Amino acid sequence: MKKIINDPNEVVQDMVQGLVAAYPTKLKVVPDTLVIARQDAPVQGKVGLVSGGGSGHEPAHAGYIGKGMLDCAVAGEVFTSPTPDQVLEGIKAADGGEGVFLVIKNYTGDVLNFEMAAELAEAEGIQVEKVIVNDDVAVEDSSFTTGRRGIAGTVLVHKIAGAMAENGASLQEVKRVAEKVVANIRSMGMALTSGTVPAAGKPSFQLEENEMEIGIGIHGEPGIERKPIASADDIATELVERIMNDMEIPKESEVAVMINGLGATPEMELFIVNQKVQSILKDRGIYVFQTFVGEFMTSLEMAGCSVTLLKLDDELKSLLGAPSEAPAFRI
Amino acid sequence: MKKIINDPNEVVQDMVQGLVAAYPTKLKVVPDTLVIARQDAPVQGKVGLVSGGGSGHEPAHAGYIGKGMLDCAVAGEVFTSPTPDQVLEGIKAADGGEGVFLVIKNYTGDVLNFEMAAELAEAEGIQVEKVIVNDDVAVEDSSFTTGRRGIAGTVLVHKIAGAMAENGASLQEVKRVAEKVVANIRSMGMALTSGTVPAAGKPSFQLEENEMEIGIGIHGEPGIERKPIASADDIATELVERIMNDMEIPKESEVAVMINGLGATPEMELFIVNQKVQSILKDRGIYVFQTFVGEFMTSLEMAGCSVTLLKLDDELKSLLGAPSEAPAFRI
Amino acid sequence: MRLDVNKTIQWMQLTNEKMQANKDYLTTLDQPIGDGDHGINMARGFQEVASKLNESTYTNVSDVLKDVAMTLMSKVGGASGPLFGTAFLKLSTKLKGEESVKQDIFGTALTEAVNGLKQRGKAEEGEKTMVDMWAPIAQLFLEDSNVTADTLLSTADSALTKIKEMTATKGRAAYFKDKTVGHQDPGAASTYLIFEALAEVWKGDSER
Amino acid sequence: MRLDVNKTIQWMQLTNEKMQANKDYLTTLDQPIGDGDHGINMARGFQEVASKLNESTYTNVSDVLKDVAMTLMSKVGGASGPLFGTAFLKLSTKLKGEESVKQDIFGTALTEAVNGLKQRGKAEEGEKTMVDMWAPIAQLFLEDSNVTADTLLSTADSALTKIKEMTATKGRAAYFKDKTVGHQDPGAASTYLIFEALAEVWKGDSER
Ligand SMILES: Nc1ncnc2c1ncn2[C@@H]1O[C@H](COP(=O)(O)OP(=O)(O)O)[C@@H](O)[C@H]1O
Ligand SMILES: Nc1ncnc2c1ncn2[C@@H]1O[C@H](COP(=O)(O)OP(=O)(O)O)[C@@H](O)[C@H]1O
Ligand SMILES: [Mg+2]
Ligand SMILES: [Mg+2]
Ligand SMILES: [Mg+2]
Ligand SMILES: [Mg+2]
Repeated sequence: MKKIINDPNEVVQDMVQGLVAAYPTKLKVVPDTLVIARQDAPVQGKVGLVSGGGSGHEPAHAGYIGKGMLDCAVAGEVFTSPTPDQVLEGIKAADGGEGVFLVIKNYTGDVLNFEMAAELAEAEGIQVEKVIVNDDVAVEDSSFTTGRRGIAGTVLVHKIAGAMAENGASLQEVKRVAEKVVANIRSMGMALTSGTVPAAGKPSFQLEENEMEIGIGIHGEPGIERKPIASADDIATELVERIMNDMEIPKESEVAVMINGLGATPEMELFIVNQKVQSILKDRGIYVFQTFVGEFMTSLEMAGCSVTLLKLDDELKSLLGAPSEAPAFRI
Repeated sequence: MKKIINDPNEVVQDMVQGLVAAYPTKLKVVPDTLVIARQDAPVQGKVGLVSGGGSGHEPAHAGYIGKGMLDCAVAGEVFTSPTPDQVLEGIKAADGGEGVFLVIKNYTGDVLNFEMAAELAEAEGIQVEKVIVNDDVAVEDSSFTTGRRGIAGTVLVHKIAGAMAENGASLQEVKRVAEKVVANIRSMGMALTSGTVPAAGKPSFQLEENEMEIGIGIHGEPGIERKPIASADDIATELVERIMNDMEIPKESEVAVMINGLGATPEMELFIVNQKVQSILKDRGIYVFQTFVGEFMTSLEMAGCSVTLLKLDDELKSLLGAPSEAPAFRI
Repeated sequence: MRLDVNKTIQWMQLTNEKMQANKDYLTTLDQPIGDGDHGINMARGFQEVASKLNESTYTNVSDVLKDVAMTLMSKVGGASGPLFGTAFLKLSTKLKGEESVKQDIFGTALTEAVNGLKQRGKAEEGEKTMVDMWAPIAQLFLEDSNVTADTLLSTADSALTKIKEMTATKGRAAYFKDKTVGHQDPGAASTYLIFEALAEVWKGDSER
Repeated sequence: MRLDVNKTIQWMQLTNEKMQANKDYLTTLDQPIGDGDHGINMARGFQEVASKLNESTYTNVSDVLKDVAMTLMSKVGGASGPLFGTAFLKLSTKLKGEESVKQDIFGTALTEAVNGLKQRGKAEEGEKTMVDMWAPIAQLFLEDSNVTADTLLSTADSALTKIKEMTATKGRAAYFKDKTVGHQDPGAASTYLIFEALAEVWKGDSER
């Protein structure tokens, strides 16, 4: 394992300290927790926005804290969802009297811990609503199983729900718009290599020198298929087609595109993928309202990428384009 | 070689297409070149700012194009400086009548090609000035040799010279402030793994499973020492100390800090390094005006990081904090 | 068996020893069909449980189990943390007021725990989760009026054998679908350790 | 030897063949003490030179060499592109008006090329660069009134031997310091190919 760390069991603590030290005027840590909040949180009179989950997906989620996006992010151990008491601290830190909205990625652990925190918060008189993001089309969408995973699309839920909250919307309005995003967003990823959880010390899985995995999750969960590495154009085509088979995007629609790097993939390669994604959309008569290329939801040092498409209407467009002061998502 | 690319000989072309497709309202390509420019370039009445170099260092340099930073970036082949005719196209595209300023990293190839381009531009009646960035303290500073390399600190030269030009300063004033930055900026990097040039198909160098290299350059040029991997705290300490041995930073000074990822290093690790860098500076009574953590000057998918310190005065502080609309450097 | 404060504490301390001893084993189970953190999570959680019980004094079983529940809830994380937390919280609630817990009331409390687990995790029996270990044990205590350490162990053993052959449809393992058949469920394996500890405490009791 | 338009074109076409044949070899030289692109750069550049010369017609040596210079300048990149470009541009300038180039004027032109190189790259002799190949050859043409293909080759050979043992202090190789001793300089090796091609064109000439 080659990593620039101190104690592998303390990486999350060290990271949170280093994060807040980088943006001391923007962020603060809730004392004795791994909860990071806007310096001015709780913002009175505004719905509070809280997200979080296991660490190892940086800049998710603490990088998305700031005016126009999240109020708080709760950091769990690497790839392990945070506990309800920590999430409760996040909810309290975000509560400005208008209720708190939770953005949860659809993993059993995240859902359980955040839901329990919501119950605890409600017991303390804080109104809580939530949305569960499940944008990963690599997984069958069945109500009998765990269902689809939440991946990079989650960041656009933060963005749009955050803009709505910043506009002074009510908890119910924030929920409505967040659910609209979830209904219209789809993602799919692929990987060339595995990341290594620091405390585990060895890669989570193995891919052969000439192999890639299509549909992989951000913790290395299995995807759709392992096969020989294809060209960037073929990879982009497969990801986009699987997304569009799942969600119809009619001609003349407007979409947002996110090309997300999983950690070790150079930006050069993300732009090469973007080139093909844009040309496919153009060929299908779909308009691109805005494109995001970079690392938004990583998986430690996994090499690979994901593509996200979000179908937009006028409301979503204006919220997506609204200002954000989050360090990892400046608009 | 595991890469998401099409033809390894066409990666730069594909990347430039994908980049401009991502930001169609902000960037444009000068037809039949690998020169990327602000959509509104040349900006009349403003000194034009041009940088560039070999590709593989993304987001450097095209990500730094935008109001408040560069007007143009010239992309060479991977790790190969662009040719004078390409740089000349960049100079022409940036020339708004007040002259053009070149930010050049100190590598023989870059210096030669940019200087020849400057001569060609002057022959066409365009006034050209330049600064050569050599912030890498890993290399001996000797006028008898090639001298120090330009690495991540270059980005802060773009930022500050860009703000100066945007303020309407003259070519000589832009040069003065750029030289001030170069005089006060120092960097040093380290790596855990090598990147792979797509056309070469195999890693540029080899490090053992337990080995790191201190002082490595952004093309894998040799550094100061290969030795067993140390803790993040020890690495941060060594990088900062080597910088401070080279440039005195008295107590009560104000500095900007950049913690730069070389490509494959997770942001988590960069924040862990930042944590230690900030605490060393604090212990020495040095104030941090602003911190930048992320990937600013990469080396393909090299794992590793660099630390940059820039000593600030009031002028540099106000220019550093001025707005920038560059996609990879929003302020 | 009758569970009093001391026995309950012994039970939890022995469980902690088993979690530490089986940390790597549980993590290994969680690698092929999960994310390889279950042993780390359980060892961290029960370590904290042991410290908590050491530094406090208790007058009834319910309070012990409440502290176990709250500690697991706030230290384990992941899917298993809230689930074990819920199970122990239900035990604690149901056993409130009992100074020395008899078998029948323990069976009712375990049934409450199973209901709590199912509600929390939305898993039914047969989905290859810890539910498939808790449920048959609760049933044993409800239906057999004379449970012994040995019948407890043999019930747990046969549950383990069945679970291994199931296909996961809940939790992280569900993404691995058919590939889960033939692999043991880590949460069921850690639940097994909890009841193995109970049986051993119980045996030590009858041997005395 | 006398260099006319045809000979000059032959010289450059043969150089291109050599660059293609030695592409991997030159890159291999550039790996331990550089960044491993010299063969790729030179092969790309001379390929373009060959195409350019094929598709144009020339009436004098200077024009041929000017196109060579401009093509190398705009297609090679890196350190070597502007350097070879400068060298050939100086040759072109100095040979302007010469229909058939004699040895002495060729010597003067080469000396100009060396001066141009030095000025452009700020390298002196002895710094383990292509200058250490161009300079002794220019000197040979200046000082020996009867240069032959063989003296040209032997001068180039002995330069190569010396360069290998030098320590690089200019260009990318300078970062490798003492480690460059015993490694051949890639730019000197590609310059060798250029003059080897000249010698062979010349030999073919005298054999006819
Ligand atoms: N919905 C569920 N209901 C009951 N038990 C579950 C459920 N989901 C997961 N589990 C249990 O949790 C165990 C995994 O726990 P752990 O590895 O600690 O959490 P995570 O899956 O979040 O990494 C599984 O082996 C299974 O027994
Ligand atoms: N300052 C200099 N003066 C003369 N020749 C130089 C100088 N710097 C480098 N060279 C030559 O250029 C060669 C390297 O060329 P190349 O690999 O194509 O460029 P780069 O070093 O930019 O990758 C060296 O082998 C050396 O002969
Ligand atoms: Mg987990
Ligand atoms: Mg090069
Ligand atoms: Mg797990
Ligand atoms: Mg080279």
